[in-house]
Amino acid sequence: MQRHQANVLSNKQVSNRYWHMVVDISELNIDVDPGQFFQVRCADTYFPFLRRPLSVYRINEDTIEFLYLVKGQGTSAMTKIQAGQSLDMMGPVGEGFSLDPSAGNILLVARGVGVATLAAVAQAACRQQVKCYAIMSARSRDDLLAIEFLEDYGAEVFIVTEEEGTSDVENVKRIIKEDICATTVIDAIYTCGSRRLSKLSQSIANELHIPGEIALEEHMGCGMGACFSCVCDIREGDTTKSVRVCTEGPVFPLHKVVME
Amino acid sequence: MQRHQANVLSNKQVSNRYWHMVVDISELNIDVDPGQFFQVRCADTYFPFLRRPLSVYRINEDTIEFLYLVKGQGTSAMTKIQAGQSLDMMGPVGEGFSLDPSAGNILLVARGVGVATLAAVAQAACRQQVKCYAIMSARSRDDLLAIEFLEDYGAEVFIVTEEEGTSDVENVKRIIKEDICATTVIDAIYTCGSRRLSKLSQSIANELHIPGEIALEEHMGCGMGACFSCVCDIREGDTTKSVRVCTEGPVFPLHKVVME
Amino acid sequence: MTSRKNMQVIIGGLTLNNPIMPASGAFGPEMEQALDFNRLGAIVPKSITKFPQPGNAKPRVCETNGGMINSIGIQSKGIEYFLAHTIPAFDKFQAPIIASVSAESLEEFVDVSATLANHKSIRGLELNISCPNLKGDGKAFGMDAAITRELISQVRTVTTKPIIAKLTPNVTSIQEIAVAAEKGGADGLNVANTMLAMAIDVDTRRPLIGNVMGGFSGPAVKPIIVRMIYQVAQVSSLPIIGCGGVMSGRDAIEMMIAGASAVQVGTASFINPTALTDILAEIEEYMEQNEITEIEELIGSIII
Amino acid sequence: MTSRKNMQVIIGGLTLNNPIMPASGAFGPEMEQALDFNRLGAIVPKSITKFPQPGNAKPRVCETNGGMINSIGIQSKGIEYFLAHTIPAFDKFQAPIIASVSAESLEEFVDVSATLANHKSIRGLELNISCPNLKGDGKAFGMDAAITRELISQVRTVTTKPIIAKLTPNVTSIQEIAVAAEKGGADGLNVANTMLAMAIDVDTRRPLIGNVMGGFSGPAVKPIIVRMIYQVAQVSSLPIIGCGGVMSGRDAIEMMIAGASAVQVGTASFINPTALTDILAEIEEYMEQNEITEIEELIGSIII
Ligand SMILES: Cc1cc2nc3c(=O)[nH]c(=O)nc-3n(C[C@H](O)[C@H](O)[C@H](O)COP(=O)(O)OP(=O)(O)OC[C@H]3O[C@@H](n4cnc5c(N)ncnc54)[C@H](O)[C@@H]3O)c2cc1C
Ligand SMILES: Cc1cc2nc3c(=O)[nH]c(=O)nc-3n(C[C@H](O)[C@H](O)[C@H](O)COP(=O)(O)OP(=O)(O)OC[C@H]3O[C@@H](n4cnc5c(N)ncnc54)[C@H](O)[C@@H]3O)c2cc1C
Ligand SMILES: Cc1cc2nc3c(=O)[nH]c(=O)nc-3n(C[C@H](O)[C@H](O)[C@H](O)COP(=O)(O)O)c2cc1C
Ligand SMILES: Cc1cc2nc3c(=O)[nH]c(=O)nc-3n(C[C@H](O)[C@H](O)[C@H](O)COP(=O)(O)O)c2cc1C
Ligand code: FES
Ligand code: FES
Repeated sequence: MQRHQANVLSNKQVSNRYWHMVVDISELNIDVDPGQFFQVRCADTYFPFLRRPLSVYRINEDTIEFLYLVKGQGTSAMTKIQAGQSLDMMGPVGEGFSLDPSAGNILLVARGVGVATLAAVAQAACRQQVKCYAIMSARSRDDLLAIEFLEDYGAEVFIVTEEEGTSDVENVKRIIKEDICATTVIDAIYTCGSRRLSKLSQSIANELHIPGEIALEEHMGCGMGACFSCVCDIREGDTTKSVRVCTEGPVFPLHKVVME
Repeated sequence: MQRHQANVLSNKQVSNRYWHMVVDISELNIDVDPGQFFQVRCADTYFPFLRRPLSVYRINEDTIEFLYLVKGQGTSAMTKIQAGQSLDMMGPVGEGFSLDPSAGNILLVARGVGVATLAAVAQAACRQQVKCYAIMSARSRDDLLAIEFLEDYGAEVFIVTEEEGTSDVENVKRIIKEDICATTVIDAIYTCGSRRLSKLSQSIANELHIPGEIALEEHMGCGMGACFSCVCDIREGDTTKSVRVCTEGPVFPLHKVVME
Repeated sequence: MTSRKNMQVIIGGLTLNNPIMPASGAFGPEMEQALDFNRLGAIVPKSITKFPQPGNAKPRVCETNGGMINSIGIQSKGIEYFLAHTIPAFDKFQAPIIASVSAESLEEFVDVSATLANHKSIRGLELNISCPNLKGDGKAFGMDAAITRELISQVRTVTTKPIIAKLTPNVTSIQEIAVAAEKGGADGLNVANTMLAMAIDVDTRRPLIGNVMGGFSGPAVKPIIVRMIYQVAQVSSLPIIGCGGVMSGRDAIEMMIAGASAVQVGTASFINPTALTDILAEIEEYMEQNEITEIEELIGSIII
Repeated sequence: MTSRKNMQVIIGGLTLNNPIMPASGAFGPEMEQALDFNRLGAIVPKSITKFPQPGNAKPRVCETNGGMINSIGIQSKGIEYFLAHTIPAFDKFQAPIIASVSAESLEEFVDVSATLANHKSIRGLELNISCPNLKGDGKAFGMDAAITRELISQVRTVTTKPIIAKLTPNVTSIQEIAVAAEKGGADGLNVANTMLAMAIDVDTRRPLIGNVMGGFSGPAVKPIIVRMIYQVAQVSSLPIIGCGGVMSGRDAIEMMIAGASAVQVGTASFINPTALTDILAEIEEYMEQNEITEIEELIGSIII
């Protein structure tokens, strides 16, 4: 949980609402896992005041990448950062995804900017020669990002959007069950970005008796496990337990998460 | 007292502690007089929060120039503004200097950044073919700015500095009396930037029965005459009267000002 | 802006064309150069005292993170000058004038209020019972519920024009003071005046304000004021004027949602001289986007 | 840094190696990854309650201009877990541990304090009588002078270890509460906890904090806290721990000049995880530049 000043190599708008940033980590001496995140200082002012949590989207030898949705003050300010400037980021924070190298096929279920978190799983899966199937859900085609990256990683991508009327839970369920699981044995499910799709993923994982993982989002204060802003409940046997998303997560076993 | 977004043509460091900014006013439709100032927003954040008053240093056809000392938060932030960006400035504010076109010779007594305010007088004097004598006082030679500009305007410049041990009031008095007034009839005195030199100017103006003007500085809230942050006392016959430096000044008749 | 919007709000019987007005002390006739006064919901001049007063030691302002501290004191030319010059300067505009009164004693409050209320151009009174710059270590009338009630009920006897009590936020329970003001007969509550604050120059070890302490305003204080507006709205049925840290239309709307019927804008004008009318335009835009035609619908519309 | 500087300060009989310590609730064992705990003046864990408590509804934090609002509530694993796990985790460091106590009744305060004070590694108690997140619309024990005095005098009977009363800034007269705490037998005063505040999302019209209101911290509040430190220093001879909005060494020095003997740093660590030790280094640098060798010289050194 160190604070770093990383050199920004590029920061570009990639669609209507999304930006993409590449930072140099070659001098930082850090190991980053898929699912971990950084607490980013979006501007050198006291408004936005707090750091913003951003997952690592892609993890390369000398660089990491962020894919971010421009939502409010923080991410808007972040778009002002130019190549050559430095990014004040703290991390890597949290527990990332686990990927069983002996898995044959895995399924990613991402909604919206959730792809920013799951892309790193596809990347790791590709390296370990695990085949990825990916459901990518978004408002519109313009909001769908990283499809090509995922395909480069050998992922088979299924696109659903509101625009096309294909993103309802029933249809996603049908795709998973009929288009994917009918012909393929899925060994693990990974999800991020939508409560509805998380519930669906949870019930499918349960039904098929396969493990799954979910990356959660909560508003954060410290991002260091100190302040208990980011808690959520997870199941521990018969009871629930309060955990901090920033340090005990953001990735949790899918079956343990209590969907609110 | 309008707010303008002026295009910054250049913003450069000109000595150890001073910066110089040129902004384009060709589209603004404003008339600026020597001694008037602008309320400058040094950065687009809430810290620095307030605007900063800066005199116009030079007034050209299409541009105005600021000469500023980097002192605290505000002026430091101002150094970050780059050519091509815009400067949020409100003004021109206040009552400037008056210059009698029939004057033969005038004397400027400036200390430190006071030259930023008096240079515009020299510029106006030159245009009206009034001859300027100028005492320029500063900590060191490095802190002495605009000497060449003043000389270009035909001013005869006398330099005094702490560094050289020449800036004490007695010596300045000697220069004015022996080096300048012994051979020249001074028709008006203008001063800015030092309480000690203002007192001296006041007493010389008094002694020689010549008019004088002084540009005052006070901490400002609104810069629009509304808040009464910037008051000072001036003499009105036998009593004193409270005036606002921002709107009733910053330039006042030298003999009226109550030196604190 | 296409659809017709009703921006009118009512404060103690006074109908305002819109809810945006200047905060006392951060507004003056000079601002006409930058601002169209006819578009203001009301005009609130600097607090006036009975006799001329010199104001406080300098420096009178300093800045802090996201705000400023002032200790102008009530520099005033006295009520005679005020009626002869200040009121006429504002009278030509469409917006009703609400005169802000400051005084050092209860009697003086009554006295000044009576004189002001007699003037036909003065449509309402705002009693500044909260100025932290008076003698006595920042204490103010508005820090005591009993004194607040007594003061307002006495002023009530000398006028039927709307009385707005400007409360101080420097209290344990603003609700208690609000209720006292209501019982005393106030027609509206201003929530609130400045927070008492202080800053020190660590190089000189001297206070940055000549008067040592001063009133803290600006965006930094807004979350405290929003909380107080919400609290007061729970216990009082009087219309509330929100005041403290409004810089944008969204800030003003936030206060209205919390329970304010109108909003005063002070410090924002120092940063942006057209803040008052810009804020009004931003509110109209928000209403347009959210298909709100009656601004009153916003008041107290918080969803808990 | 060449000359030798004495950074020691004394708080109620406890000698600290330096005046900089974390603020309760904004610090935890996990921060060891970023920070050298041995360089802290003291260690102040999150407030502890007798029994486990779940904490408040979400969202628990939101940001404002120059600050943040939190309403964590005292999420706590209870005193047993605290003594079994939290204290040992901090015990290996050189800095003395000051335990922060929170409770819902006077009896519980006494009870928890007695148990904590019995633990040899706990060197002092900070009584959080000011948490605005308890039930009852943000009310706290520390809003009432008589209750404050009674509470502290009862805790006084169960321990001779230093007792620090953490005051709330949400009061009309912090001086009055400070004097009450002193009379009750406190050894030091923390000035202060968070300001009660609120923010509303104007798009949803809902509070940005699940619990509606919360505690406001960060640089925005500093001028209010500096004022209170100064006010308390005028009426009480107890050592003061300044707390609220310290982001830099100069902020900490400002509080010391106003009258604080030590300074707590909370929110700053969220922005900069090494804020605590960076601030210490900045103080040392200031002392070097100003040729100050004894940090105690700064305390209350304001020039009026
Ligand atoms: C572990 C984790 C990883 C994330 N990874 C990504 C990513 O890779 N790409 C991406 O675009 N977004 C990601 N998010 C969401 C991202 O943090 C928010 O979109 C961002 O903080 C919004 O900030 P803002 O100032 O633009 O919006 P505002 O709405 O103005 O933010 C106001 C406050 O709310 C918080 N907030 C708002 N939305 C969220 C949210 N969804 N989660 C947590 N805090 C929030 C902000 O941090 C800030 O404190 C992630 C969130 C978490 C918790
Ligand atoms: C009418 C007028 C014209 C001026 N013209 C020039 C000029 O042309 N060039 C130049 O370098 N300086 C000029 N000054 C001084 C300049 O305004 C201050 O140096 C500047 O405000 C300092 O801001 P800062 O944030 O860098 O310093 P800080 O010390 O951090 O400022 C803190 C606060 O104090 C105020 N302040 C500090 N010093 C002064 C001062 N001398 N006068 C008024 N307010 C002050 C600031 O405005 C700010 O509000 C002028 C001042 C006035 C009143
Ligand atoms: C320079 C200045 C002078 C003020 N003078 C007065 C005053 O005379 N009477 C009064 O009731 N309030 C006075 N105030 C307080 C404002 O009316 C307002 O309550 C406060 O500034 C908070 O609002 P803001 O954050 O929008 O500025 C003054 C504020 C400032 C900044
Ligand atoms: C997330 C958070 C949790 C807090 N929890 C506690 C607490 O448990 N007990 C307490 O006495 N103060 C608590 N506080 C208040 C801080 O200790 C401190 O008084 C306040 O934040 C002001 O200091 P700062 O501006 O340096 O953060 C908390 C503050 C924050 C931001
Ligand atoms: S953000 Fe502070 S504990 Fe997770
Ligand atoms: S700065 Fe406000 S009156 Fe001069």
